[in-house]
Parts: sequence; structure tokens; C-alpha cells
Amino acid sequence: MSYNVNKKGYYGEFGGAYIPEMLYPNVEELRQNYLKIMAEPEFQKEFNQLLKDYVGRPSPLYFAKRLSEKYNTKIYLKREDLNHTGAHKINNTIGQILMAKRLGKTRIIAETGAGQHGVATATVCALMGLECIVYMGEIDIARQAPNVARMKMLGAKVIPALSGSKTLKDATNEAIRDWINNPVDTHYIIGSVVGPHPYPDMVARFQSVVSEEIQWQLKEHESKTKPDYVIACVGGGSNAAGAYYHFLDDEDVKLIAVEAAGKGINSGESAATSVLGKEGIIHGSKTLLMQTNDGQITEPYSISAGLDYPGIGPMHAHLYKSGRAEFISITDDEAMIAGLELCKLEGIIPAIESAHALAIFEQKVFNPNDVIVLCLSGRGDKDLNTYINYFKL
Amino acid sequence: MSYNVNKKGYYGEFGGAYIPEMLYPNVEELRQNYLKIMAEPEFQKEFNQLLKDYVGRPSPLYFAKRLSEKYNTKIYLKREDLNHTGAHKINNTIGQILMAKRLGKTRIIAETGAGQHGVATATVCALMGLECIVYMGEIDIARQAPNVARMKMLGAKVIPALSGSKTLKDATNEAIRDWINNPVDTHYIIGSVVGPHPYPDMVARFQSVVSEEIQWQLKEHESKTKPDYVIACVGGGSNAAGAYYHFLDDEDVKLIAVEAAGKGINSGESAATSVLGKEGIIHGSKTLLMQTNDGQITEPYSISAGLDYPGIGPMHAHLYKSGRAEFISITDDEAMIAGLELCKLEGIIPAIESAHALAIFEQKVFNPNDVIVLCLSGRGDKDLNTYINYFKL
Amino acid sequence: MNRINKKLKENKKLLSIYFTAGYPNLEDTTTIIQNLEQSGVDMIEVGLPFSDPLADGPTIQASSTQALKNGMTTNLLFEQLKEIRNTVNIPLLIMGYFNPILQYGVEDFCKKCNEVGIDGLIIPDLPVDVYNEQYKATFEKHGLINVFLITPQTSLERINFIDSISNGFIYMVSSASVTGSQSGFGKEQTNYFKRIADMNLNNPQIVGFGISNNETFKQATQHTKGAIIGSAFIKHLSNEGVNRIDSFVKSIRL
Amino acid sequence: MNRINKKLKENKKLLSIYFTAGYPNLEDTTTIIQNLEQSGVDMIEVGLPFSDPLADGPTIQASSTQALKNGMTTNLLFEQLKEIRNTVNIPLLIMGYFNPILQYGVEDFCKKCNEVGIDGLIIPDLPVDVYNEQYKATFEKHGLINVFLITPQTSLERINFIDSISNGFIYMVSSASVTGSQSGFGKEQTNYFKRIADMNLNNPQIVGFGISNNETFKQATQHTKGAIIGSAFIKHLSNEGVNRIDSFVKSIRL
Ligand SMILES: Cc1ncc(COP(=O)(O)O)c(C=O)c1O
Ligand SMILES: Cc1ncc(COP(=O)(O)O)c(C=O)c1O
Repeated sequence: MSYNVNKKGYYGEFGGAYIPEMLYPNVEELRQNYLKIMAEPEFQKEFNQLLKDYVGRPSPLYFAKRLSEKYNTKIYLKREDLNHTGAHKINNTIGQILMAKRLGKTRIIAETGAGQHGVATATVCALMGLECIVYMGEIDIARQAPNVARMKMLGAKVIPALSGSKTLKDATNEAIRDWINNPVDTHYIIGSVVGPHPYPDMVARFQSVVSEEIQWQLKEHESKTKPDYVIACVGGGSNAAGAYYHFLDDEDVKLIAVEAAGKGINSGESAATSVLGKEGIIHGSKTLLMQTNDGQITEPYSISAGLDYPGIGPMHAHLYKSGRAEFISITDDEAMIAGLELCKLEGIIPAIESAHALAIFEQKVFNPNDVIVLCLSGRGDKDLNTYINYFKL
Repeated sequence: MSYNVNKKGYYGEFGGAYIPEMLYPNVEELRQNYLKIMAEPEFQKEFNQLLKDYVGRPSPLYFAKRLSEKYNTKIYLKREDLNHTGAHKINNTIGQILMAKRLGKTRIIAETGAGQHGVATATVCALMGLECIVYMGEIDIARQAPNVARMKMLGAKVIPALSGSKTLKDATNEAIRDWINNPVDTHYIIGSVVGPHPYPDMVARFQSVVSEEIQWQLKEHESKTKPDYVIACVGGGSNAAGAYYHFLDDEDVKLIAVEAAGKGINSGESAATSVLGKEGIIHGSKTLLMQTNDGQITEPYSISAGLDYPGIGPMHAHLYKSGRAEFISITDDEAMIAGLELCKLEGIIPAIESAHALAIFEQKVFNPNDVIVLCLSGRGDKDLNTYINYFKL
Repeated sequence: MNRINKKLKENKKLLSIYFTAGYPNLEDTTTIIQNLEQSGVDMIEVGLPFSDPLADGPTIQASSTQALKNGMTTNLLFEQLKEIRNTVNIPLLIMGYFNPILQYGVEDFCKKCNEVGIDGLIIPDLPVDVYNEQYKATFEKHGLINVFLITPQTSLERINFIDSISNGFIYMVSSASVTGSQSGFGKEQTNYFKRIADMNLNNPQIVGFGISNNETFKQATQHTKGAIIGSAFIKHLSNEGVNRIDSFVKSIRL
Repeated sequence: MNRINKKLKENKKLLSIYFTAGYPNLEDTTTIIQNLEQSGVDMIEVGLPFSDPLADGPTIQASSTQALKNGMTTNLLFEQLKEIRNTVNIPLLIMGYFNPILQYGVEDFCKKCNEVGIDGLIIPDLPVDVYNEQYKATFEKHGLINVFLITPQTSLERINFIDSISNGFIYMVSSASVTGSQSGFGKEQTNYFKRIADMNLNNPQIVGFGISNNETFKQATQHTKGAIIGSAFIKHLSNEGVNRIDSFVKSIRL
């Protein structure tokens, strides 16, 4: 069984491009060109140079000694928090901005939840001198204020999404509407492995640098290229996709995907798509999503803006359905405690998204000899207010 | 002429250890051991491993294309902003915490201005499981709130300095008082190339990794190991010391030090020590400092907390007096505009400290073929409020 | 013969109206349909509301949200339409996003449409090729006409393909945009209408998006078979409820 | 013979008092000195205020800040002390940080001290070796005794060295701490006092830091020549101004 995308844009039964005709030319243009462009040596050179000199790659693979001691196993953190702008999101935006330029686009739009993708998009737009519009749910604008300020500094226009749950899902709707209205000059930089084909595959490929590095970095540390486990949080699933990518077809490497249980799976305030979701269509892709019996998309909830999304990318839907990855849900409280624990043990303030992944060490027991790579998808600077208020520091 | 420290702890006529007897045992212990410990292979190994896997070194040397085009010269940015915790400060705190552990210390104190050194100290203390107390001026606590929150998250105790100008100078006084009161178990991690010998030399050596990397990185880009200019902002002078270190004795490499002119050199609200200062003693070191005719230390002013210090390290006093480095003062307004310019041209939000260095391109004309390395000492996340309010974004 | 095909044969410019089922009040559906027919409307798109209507502008979005709040569901809509053919003769289409239909079951949905007398479907996010490969047979089995959209950016080749698999009309989006975001047509649009007309497609074209009054209706139908009004009618419903529907319709066709 | 040396020869435990010149009011300096002598104090340290007194606790810090605000300067202090020897006989030392002295010029400063009748200096941040190499000759030329500090952490070797270059007394810091931060002495301190006494140094020892009342004065002087009170006296001045200085002094020596 392959866990990668097929020619038609599907992962197993998930994926595809369920888009209004108005988007067809744009998406089709991308579909026809993305692999060709990505294969161009000039593209590769520019992409890799920027990842190195601008983003600061390779991001370290850090052996977390005190965390490992506490949980009596071997935990490596893949330090995407050290990337320029503070999360894995920029791997993708660098790739997509180069793509957009080659497609002759002059105007860039994006959706954002935690604001990391918005900042990463605003950043590459500044770098390339392109106009940038970012849609962001009104609630996320309030809870991720530092990132809103950063986008403004970078010259992006931040437009609040006022409909629905006023979070990532609604920001995505608004971005799609913008793209429909601006079909010629605009490229939509989607921030995760969601959306119509070829987005999930394209974003996964741009993020795959994460697992590419893990292979040779692990070799330096452990004299082997594959870990026993790869763990990542899943909002849309891009950091997980990047961390899994080169291990997808190697079943020796166990994959763990961590979702946000919010106030509890059965609380009605959750974003644990694999448990609560059913097959359906969201944002142009057939995948798992949280919805009513009637097919109305549910308003999700998580303390973490980046996980507060009612779907997961089609790759992850397939990994779940096929059993290739284990899915675990983590509540707000568990995540917050794990986030603070990393601060205290390792001197690293994680994004609350990443803190969800960290919380699994309280849930699942590993062997002392297990080599675990956890994708630390972002830093917690954007979440300081949430942490401080939560812990009353 | 040598620009490095001599055996007695002086740079030319500057330096020494003008400390109360109560501090003598601590400072002497350090003086007798620091070079020995730093030379130990075990120390080197641990230090370099942490710089690589934890801090994320090497920090990139990034060719800033659009900035270079604008100023018609070749500008490379040394990306210390990409280090873990967001500034160069952590190079030094990693070194000093390893030093402190080898000296058997269990309690760490530090002063901080911008909060970057406080965060970097709190970080390494968490990493090593050591108690951490950070002194910070009350005014700086207000203007660098995100860093205060980070220190708390990391488990450090932040104690406000309420005397004097309530900024870095006063926080340093408080830290010294603490050290006097706790002479046995405590190590004082000074955050810049200031203080009594051997601090300026020790901190410069820990920061020297910056210019060590510049050499081989520049070779990759320009097929030569030395730039025509190295530019850095100077608060106490540690990022500058690190960026200059391996070029100090090579007079082909021109050094430019950028100080904070605040509201203008002659406004009475400034921190431009080289212009306004005279020789004297501050925080245990003979150097240049801003003072009254009577020898009372002046309360400095800069919009940038990290440059708001009435002295400079003795290395810099010597570089100034000897003419080895050119000193340029930049006002608040000039720095803010240069900071925003970097956001818009390169997608990088610089610390306001670093923005002072960037502002010199409006002051000084370089040749199109000049290869300039500018130390981008830190990222501007801590300064978002100041930027947003200043530009009314 | 399907009511849509019959209607398309009439020698007139067709006026089609979209409204969101369950808006402004949950039970307004049949009243609105009846009033529209009585006012001389030729065809109606009944909107099945969706939580995330990403091809719609703010007006239709807001009406969908309100309709869902009011309690509209797929089952309820079919319930409301159960007896519609006792009173209404003009073609009725359901316009809705694919996910609610998928959850209902595409086969069940088509069957039910047929039972209550729905003539066709417009599903903006059901792609042409997916329809063609997976659902065409089902739709046809239940006598439903599926309507595809084209836009000014749609390639000639693709228009021909869409024409080849259509058996009713082609929904011609006036300009690339979400619903409700245009005011008046310019030269660009007129050229586009003419360009398509000159293709002599098998299926007639009906223009949607941006038609709000007599002037735009006339512009839109100069080279086409008809026009669809959506947002402008939703605005009328917001302002006046189900009252004075006939004067709204008359203001369009004069 | 220097007044300090003469005083140290007296067969009694010496009480020395520190105050900050210019505090609480700018012109209080001579009044305070005179009152202290009249109350039976043996020696006085006149504090030259400094903006950044990093070896001092909050009480003395605050008094320095206030004194500078009041307008105290090095020149003014010398001006105030110009006639002091007309009325005061006990030894007077100036205690201050090095930077103001450096700015005045060390040679000029020493000369001026000598002129107005200052007998010695205590400069906490002038290191022993710098003094020894650069300034000893100057101090001696102007008849000034420089007083060095030792603490419980000072090594035997270093104490012997300090003793060798001292020619007055050794300022024994009671415990490692800034001024004003102790309350009462414990066994550790007493052992330390005794340990130093047993060294039989050339220079007698006077204890400072943490002496605030009769009890601590007695403890401190059991094994030493005398004790210095700083913060406790500054607190008296804050509360009562220059009034009742004699009752403060009597409360110490009873
Ligand atoms: C730090 C961080 N981690 C994880 C996520 C979740 O996104 P994804 O699942 O695409 O990695 C986000 C989204 O904003 C994020 O900012
Ligand atoms: C980002 C940054 N740059 C520069 C400085 C100034 O310090 P130094 O001159 O020691 O590099 C600071 C001090 O906090 C800082 O945070």
C-alpha cells in the first residue's frame, strides 16, 4: 500500500479537487506545473539556498536529555521552532512564493489560524516585494495578537473573517472567495496539507525537508537513519506530513498524530477530527471532517488556534483509515501542562500546537531504547498571553 | 598594536577589575579558571554541541538582496536573530552556564535590559535545572513585556530594579549586590562584554563564534574570508565583540560600531557613550562612560532597552580611542525607520537594537563592491509594541 | 421531457431566481416558490443552505447561516417540497454544496429530488470530471439535469467538454467572482457573453452572478437565453420578507 | 602621627559611625560630625555620595540618591569640611566609590583631603593591587591612610597581604553582604571574628556591616578593636534628622 498521493490526486479514497469552476483554471494551472517547476534545477537551487540562508535550515535535531530522563526513553526534538518566523510554516511559503513567481502571479493571499502561516506568508511576500493579503478569524486575531502585529510590520493586510466560528475554517473560506474574485494575478498560498489537489501534495513536498533532515541528523546521533517513532501534532497536518514524509512507506517507523481534544472529546468543544469526523468535503478536498449528520461543518474548538480546524488533510485521513498512523487526542489542559514542562525541563517555550504533541508522553509509555523524533513545530512566543493567563504566572 | 585583552585584563588602558573586596573571591576564582576550563576538550565538546543542536548554530550569513540593491552595495546579514531565544545573547549564556557548573555553582543571577539576556539565562538555567534570578529595570519590564513573560514561563524569578533610571545600569547594580550577598553558591552571568576582568574577555570569547562562522560562510559566498566592513550595534558591546573578534587584528577589515543617540546626541536623552562619555569606572571596569563632571553616572536614554546603557565594554573603549573602529550614533527615529525598512525589504523584523546598526546605510555611503557583514543581533518580537505604537500601524 | 428542457425551448429570455431555503423564516419555502411563479419567473433555484458556502458572497452566506439557525435541514426541505408540484409548474432546481448531498447519500438525494419534482441540480463544488465518472448515471437515472458553471477564464476546450456532458443549460458566471460582488456589466462581460454565444453550443447559456435589476438583466440576456438573480432577491427578502415578491420580479423584467 | 593611628592606640573598643554627606539636608554635614563627636563617637566615615553605590543596601543607596538630589558634590563636601578641624578632633575618613575620586583627580583629591584634615579613605571598589601599584605613594605623600576590606571569604594569604600594605586598620566586613542586610550575628560570624583575631595581624580590625544596636556592637567588638555603624544611623537620620544623635550613640554603647 502506498501512503503517498496517486496521479489523480488521491490518498486512498481521500483527496481530489472539489472546487467551484471559478477556481478550476488556477488549480489546474498549478496541477499541471507544480512538479515540473519543483524539478527545475534553478528552482531547487533557489529554494534550498533560501531554506539555508534565510530560514536557517537545517533545523537542529536536539536530544532532549532531561525530557528523555523523565520519560525514560530517547526523545529527539526536531527544532522547527528555530526557523525564521518561528515555525515549520515557512518551509512551505518559501516554496510557494517561488512557485507563484514562476507562474507570473503578483498578488498573494493566505488564510491563517495561529498566525504563523500568515506571518510566514507576509514574510516571503516582503522578501519578494509582492502584495499580501491574509485572512484570519476574528477570534484568532484576538488570541494571537503578536502575530497580527508581525504581519502588519511586514506590510501585509490582515482581513478579519467574521463568519462561522471566526477561526481557521472561516478564514479559509474567505481566502477561497478572494481567489475566486481574483482568478488571474493571484496565488493562494495554502498553509497546510489541505485544500484541493495539488495543494496537499505540494505542501507535503515542501515540508518534506523536515524528514529528509531527520534521516541524516539521526544518523549522526544514533548511527541509524530511522527512528522508532515520529510524533507530530495535526491541525491541517503539514508539520506532520513533513516529519513523516520520507518514512511513509517504511512501516518500521511508527507514526503518531496528535489532535486537539479541546475540553474533551465528548465535551462538544473539540477539534479531534479522527475521532469525531466522518468522510466529507471541506475546502476542496475529500477527507475526514467534523460535521453534523446533515453535512454541515461543525465549529471546532481548541485552545490552540493552529489546531482549531474541523478537518485534516487527505493524507492524514488515509493514514488514519489505513491504520498506518496512530491518532491520539490531547485536551487543552494536557497540552498546557506539557508546554510548561518543556519550558522547565529544556528551556524551550513551545507553541501550544506543538505542546499537544509533547503531551503524549503522559499518555503512552515508550521503551527506554525507543528512538522518538517529535516535531517541535513552532515556538510559543505567540502564545505567551495564553500561557500566562492559564497558569496565572 | 593588539586589540585583545592583555594578561592583566586590560585593553590598552581600559578594563581591569574595580570591584569591592566582597566580590574578589568569585571574580578571582573565575579569572584563574576560565581559560583553563574553556580549553578542556569536554567543555568545548559540550559547548559546541549545544550551540549546534540547541541554539541552532551556525546562524546563517544571509545575502540581503533587496537591501543591497537599495543601497548599491553588498550587504550580508549575520542572522543571530535565528538563534534559540532570538538573539546572540544565548551564545554567551550557554558558555557561562557550563562554566558555572564546572565551578560548582547552583544558583544563577543575571541582569537584563532588553530581556534577551534574561531570557537566554533563564533558558540555560532551565536546561541545566538551576535556580535563576534575573534583575531588570522597572522601565524595561514595561517596555519588553514579552520577554518578562518568557522568563516567567522558564521558571526564572524576575526582580525589578527600582533605583536610578530603572534600566540596565540599575539592574546591573542589583545583580552585583545579589552576588555580594551570595558569594559561595552563586554565579553571575553577565550579559555583555562589561564588568570586571575576566568577564569582558570571557564573554567576547563565547561570542567569537559569530566571526568564526562569518569567515567560512563568507568564503562560500564570496570566495574570501574577510569582509570589507563589519557593522554591529553596541549596548555593552557583546554582539559587536563577537562579530569583530577574529578580525580585530586585521586592519583590512573595517569595524563600525553603532551607538544609540536616543533623541539626539545633544538632547540630554542619549546613550551615545563614545561621543558623550569619559574614562571612568562602571560596574567594575575602567572604560568610557557617560557621567557628570563630578563622576556621577548619567542616566542614559534610548528607545531600545538593550542599548540604554551609559557605558561600553573596555574592548570597545579601546577600539574607539585607538581609532580601530569607527563609531556612529543613530537616533531613535533613524533606527525605527531602518527597522521597518528591513521588514518591508527582506521580511525580517529586527530587534530595535539591531535596527540601529541597519540605519547606518542612510548615513554612510559604501562602494558597490564593498562586502559588508552586519550583525543582526536579534529579532524584533520583543519590540512589536514599540514598533506598532511608533508607526501607529 | 424534463421541465427545464421544455422551458428552454420557449421563445423568450428566461428569468431565474435563487433563494435560500429556510430564509428569512423556516417555513417560507413554498410561499416564496409560489409567489415567484405567480410573478412570472421562469425557473427557480432552491438553495440548500450550507455552513461554509465558499463560492458565495456575504449576502447569500448570511442567508444560509440564518436558514441553518432557523432549523433548515435536507430532510425538512424535502418535506416542505413534498407537495410543491400540486401548485407549481415551472422548473425547480436545487442549488447546494456537495457535502450535505454526500452525507445524505447521492443516490438517495437524487431519488428524493425526483420524487418531489425537482428537475435539476447545481452543485458548484462537484467537479465536472467527478460528476462524469461517478455520478452522471445516477443523476440521469433519476431524471435530473446537472448544471455546470463556466467563467470567463474557462478554456474553449473545457467549455466544449462541459457542453458535451450537459443536457440542460450552462450556468455562465458573469465574471470570476463570488455571488453578489458585481454591480453592472462592462465591455469585458458583454464580449464574453458574445464570445460564448458565437460558439453555438448545444446547451443554451444562462447568466448568473451580478444581475440585480432591469438594466443588468437586459445586458446579460442580450446574447444568452436567460439570467439568474440571487443576492438581489435575498436582499429583497431581508428587507420585505415574502411580501411584494411580484413587484421585485416586475422591476427586473419591467 | 595620623589621628587614626593615635585613636587605635586608645585602650577601648572604638565606635565609628558612617553617614552620607548631604543627607538628610545638604548642609547637615558639619552638624552631624560635631554632634557625633560630642556624643562620644570615636571615628567618623563621611560618605561621598555616588549615583551607583553597588556595595550598599537600600538604606545607604537611598541616602546617596537623596544627597545627590540635594546638590552634594565633591567640591561642596570639601567646602563644608574646610573648617571642620577648628571644632572636631576625632579621626575623619571619607568613604566613597572610586569613580568620583578618579574624575576629581586622585592626586588632587588626596591633597584636598589632607588640607581639610581628612585622615583616611575607604574606597570599596579600588582594588588592593591597583592601589598598591598606582596610588599608594600618592596617598602616603598626603598622609592618608587607606583602609581595605576583608570578608569571611578572603583567603589567609590575601589577608596577610592586605595587612602588609595597610597602615591603619582593617575593615572587617561581618559577613558577605551589602550594607544593611544583616540582623544580629550568629556563630559563624563570631568564629570568623575570632579566627581573624587569632591571626595577630599588624593592623587592628574594625567590624562593619550589620551593627545596629548595643547587642551587635558588643558581639562585634568582643574579638576586635571596634565597629562601624552605617545603615542604622542613616535610618536614625531619616526618622529624626540631626536631632537626638547623642541618644542614638548612647543606645549603642549604653
Ligand atoms: C506551530 C504550529 N504547529 C502546528 C500547526 C498546525 O498546522 P499543521 O497541522 O499544518 O502543521 C500550526 C498552525 O498554525 C502552527 O502554527
Ligand atoms: C538584540 C540585541 N542586540 C544588541 C544588544 C546590545 O547588547 P550588546 O552590545 O552586548 O550586544 C541587546 C541587549 O540586550 C540585544 O538584546
